[in-house]
Amino acid sequence: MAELTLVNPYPDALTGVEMRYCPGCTHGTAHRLVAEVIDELGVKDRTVAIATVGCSVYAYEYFDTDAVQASHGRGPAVATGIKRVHPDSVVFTYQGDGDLASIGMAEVVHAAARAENFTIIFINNAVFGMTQGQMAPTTLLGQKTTTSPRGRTVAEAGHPIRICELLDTLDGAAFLAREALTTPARIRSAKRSIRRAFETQLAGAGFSLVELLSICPQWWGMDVLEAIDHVEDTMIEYYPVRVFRDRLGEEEGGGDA
Amino acid sequence: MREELFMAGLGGQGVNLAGQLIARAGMDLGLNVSWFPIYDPEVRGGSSTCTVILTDERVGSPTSDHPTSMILMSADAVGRFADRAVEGGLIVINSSLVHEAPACHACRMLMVPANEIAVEIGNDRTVNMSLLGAWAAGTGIMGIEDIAASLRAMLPERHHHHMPDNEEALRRGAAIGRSACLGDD
Amino acid sequence: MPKVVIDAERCKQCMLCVRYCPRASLRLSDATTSKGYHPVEQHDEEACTGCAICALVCPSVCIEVYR
Amino acid sequence: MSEQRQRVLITGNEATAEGGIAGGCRHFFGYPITPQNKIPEYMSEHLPPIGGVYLQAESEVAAINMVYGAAAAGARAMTTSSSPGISLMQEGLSYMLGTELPCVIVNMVRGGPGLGNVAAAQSDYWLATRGAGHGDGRCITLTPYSVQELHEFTAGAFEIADRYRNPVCVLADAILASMMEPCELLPRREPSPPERPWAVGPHDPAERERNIVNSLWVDHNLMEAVNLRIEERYRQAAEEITDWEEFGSDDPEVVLCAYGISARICESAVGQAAQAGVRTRLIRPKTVFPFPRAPYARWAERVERMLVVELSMGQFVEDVLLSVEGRCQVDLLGRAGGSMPTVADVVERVVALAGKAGGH
Repeated sequence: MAELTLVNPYPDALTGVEMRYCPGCTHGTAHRLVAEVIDELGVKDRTVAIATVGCSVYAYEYFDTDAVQASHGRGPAVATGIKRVHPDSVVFTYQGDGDLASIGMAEVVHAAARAENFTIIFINNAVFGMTQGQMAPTTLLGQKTTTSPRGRTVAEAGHPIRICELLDTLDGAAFLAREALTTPARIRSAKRSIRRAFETQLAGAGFSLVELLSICPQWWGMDVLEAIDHVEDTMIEYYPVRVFRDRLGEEEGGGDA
Repeated sequence: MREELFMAGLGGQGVNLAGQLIARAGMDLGLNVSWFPIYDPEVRGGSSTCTVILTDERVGSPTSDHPTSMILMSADAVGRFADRAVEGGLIVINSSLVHEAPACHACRMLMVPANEIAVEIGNDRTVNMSLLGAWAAGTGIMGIEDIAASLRAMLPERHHHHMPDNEEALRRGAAIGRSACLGDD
Repeated sequence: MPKVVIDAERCKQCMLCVRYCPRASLRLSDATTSKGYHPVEQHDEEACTGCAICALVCPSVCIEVYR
Repeated sequence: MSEQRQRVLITGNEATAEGGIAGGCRHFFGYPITPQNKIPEYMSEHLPPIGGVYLQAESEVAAINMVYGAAAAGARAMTTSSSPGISLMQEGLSYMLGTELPCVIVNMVRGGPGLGNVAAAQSDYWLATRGAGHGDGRCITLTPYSVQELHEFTAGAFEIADRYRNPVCVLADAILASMMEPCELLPRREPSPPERPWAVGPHDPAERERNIVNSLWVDHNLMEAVNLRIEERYRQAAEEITDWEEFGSDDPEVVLCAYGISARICESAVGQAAQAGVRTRLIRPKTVFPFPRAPYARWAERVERMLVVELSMGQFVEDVLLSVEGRCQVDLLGRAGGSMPTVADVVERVVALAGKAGGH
């Protein structure tokens, strides 16, 4: 009988510390994908992770890289400072929808406009998780949260923000993609985009962001599998999953690999 | 020795540059100096002011409640500031724009037709220079060659062809300053 | 024969691996973890092809696949 | 033009910017606000040609966080602003205190509260010495009173920030920012900060463990330990860098207390009061956190009255009161909103106080 080999070794770029996320929370999946990409690209020793504020506030405990804890929304500004000091570092911020699309909207937009050469992993689960289920800028119309108890209405709270589409207007953005952490196929696709984003940074091509549609069973009031289906059936309709921009690919003269 | 020079005029008359020239010349003469623009909060709009302190002691306050000398380049400046001068102080006035000397009997007045002089020289940018020349002669703190030297130092190279006009304006102003001082004595 | 090793103590019973296993070889066990979850176990080792989809979808990063 | 100590006539803003460069700053992040715009302008002109980075942030909030990132990455980083912009930076400063990172910020204070005006004020004294956002930390705060000191203090601030791993605030005002004085320029120092074993960035894993720059300590014991460490550094700083200047009579009837631009006015008042027959002495702090308590305590034993002159309605006076501990009477001449007392105003108060003092 042939010797068995481990096909999915635990990522070197994760510390192994048990992640404090709710059952089924796709933060864990996102962390693993990012760590695998860091390993595959061999850049762990020059990577600086920017942890922000939200459920992933402890990201620096999970990623086995240098890390800086940023205040709410300011990850892209902190990343800018680091990158301007160490252009050869590999910097990524890990931000949720409250952090990035609400309080940190200015920082992300301007970082993209400046073509800052770092990567943003943007977790969009359409709700504020850590603060217990309040409405996010990406909360869908009709979605009930603890601060939209009758469901989000345009009259009260306006429209949900599509970050990729918004950033797609900026010339400084070099790679923009929206993926979903739901099915095996989509998770594989998400990893391809994350890798592409880091490759974009390594090529010095400019700003890269991968939006990952994620679940929050706790504050959506669903079990994990219902939440996965909710993304598939409802969320993707408003937030189409695709690569919006791949400047590296354009330069290589081909489409997305 | 402590000279507190206050200058006021219209935007574009070169008030601030003129003040910096005096400060620079003072520095080069080994004095302690300061130059400060717009200290009076009521100074707004098209007017500009600055205060230059020249002293052989500590400068202390860079502002002046009662200047020992003034260069007032517009009617508005005369109306607003002339009465602040210290008793026995010197007021240099641009008589091209100010037709009546202010009623400030305790001061020495130097009336300099700065705009006319500039027209005669054929260079509108020299208005502030004849006033500085008169001030230098009137106070005796520095010579016009000191002011010309600091102008040469502060003026970008590409404007150095204006130097002869400026030096001429300084001389004409100084001539007015000297004659008036002789008259006073 | 491929092998799936589940770190039961880290399993949070989210059921994603159970749902997506193409061979339906996984199920909840009767055991209870220190956090009170019933961890997933492989009940049909014969069916497993070692495709690692279970590990791909596992947010707790607690499944190892040997092949 | 290349001699070591060049003497030039420059504005306070330019002297500050050049001071930053002289102090080894090669990373500047800022956002325009009057009356300090000459600083970012100067940096944008002078930093890139010497391999430095000038970046105009989208806001003061972003600017201080860029400084935070650059400092975490080990650079000597700096930002400058004026009152409303400094308000916006409080959050970032608090994070830098919590992560024990060095940086230099300059506040050219203007009249307030609110949008205020662009005249000189000293009403950010509390913001500077008590502030730095939420939590139990403060900025080490330097108070230059001349263009020369703006230059030297800004340059020196980087050393202090490094030594105590704490943000250092250079607290000045709209007049010092815009006035010109002769300034002997320090040579531009190469950016060679001391070893920063805590900085993030590319590294050889054989040489160090990974670094985490973090201020989240859910365990209150760990959080308190950070505070105690910071507090110990403040105690050290109080011993090592507290600085002030005294000027005037050795046998004063009234002691004048002022810093920054107010001290300039008081310096003139010392002379004019003497002409009016009143002996005065000025105590002028060059650091206000740590605060020079000793000279105030010493003179409080020997005079009946002190007069505090500040461009605010009673902020600086509190530190004087804490220093004299009731041993003498402390009066306040405060002006606000960009207004300033004249030298004559100060002399008038001094003469009146001397009269009272003599009456006892």
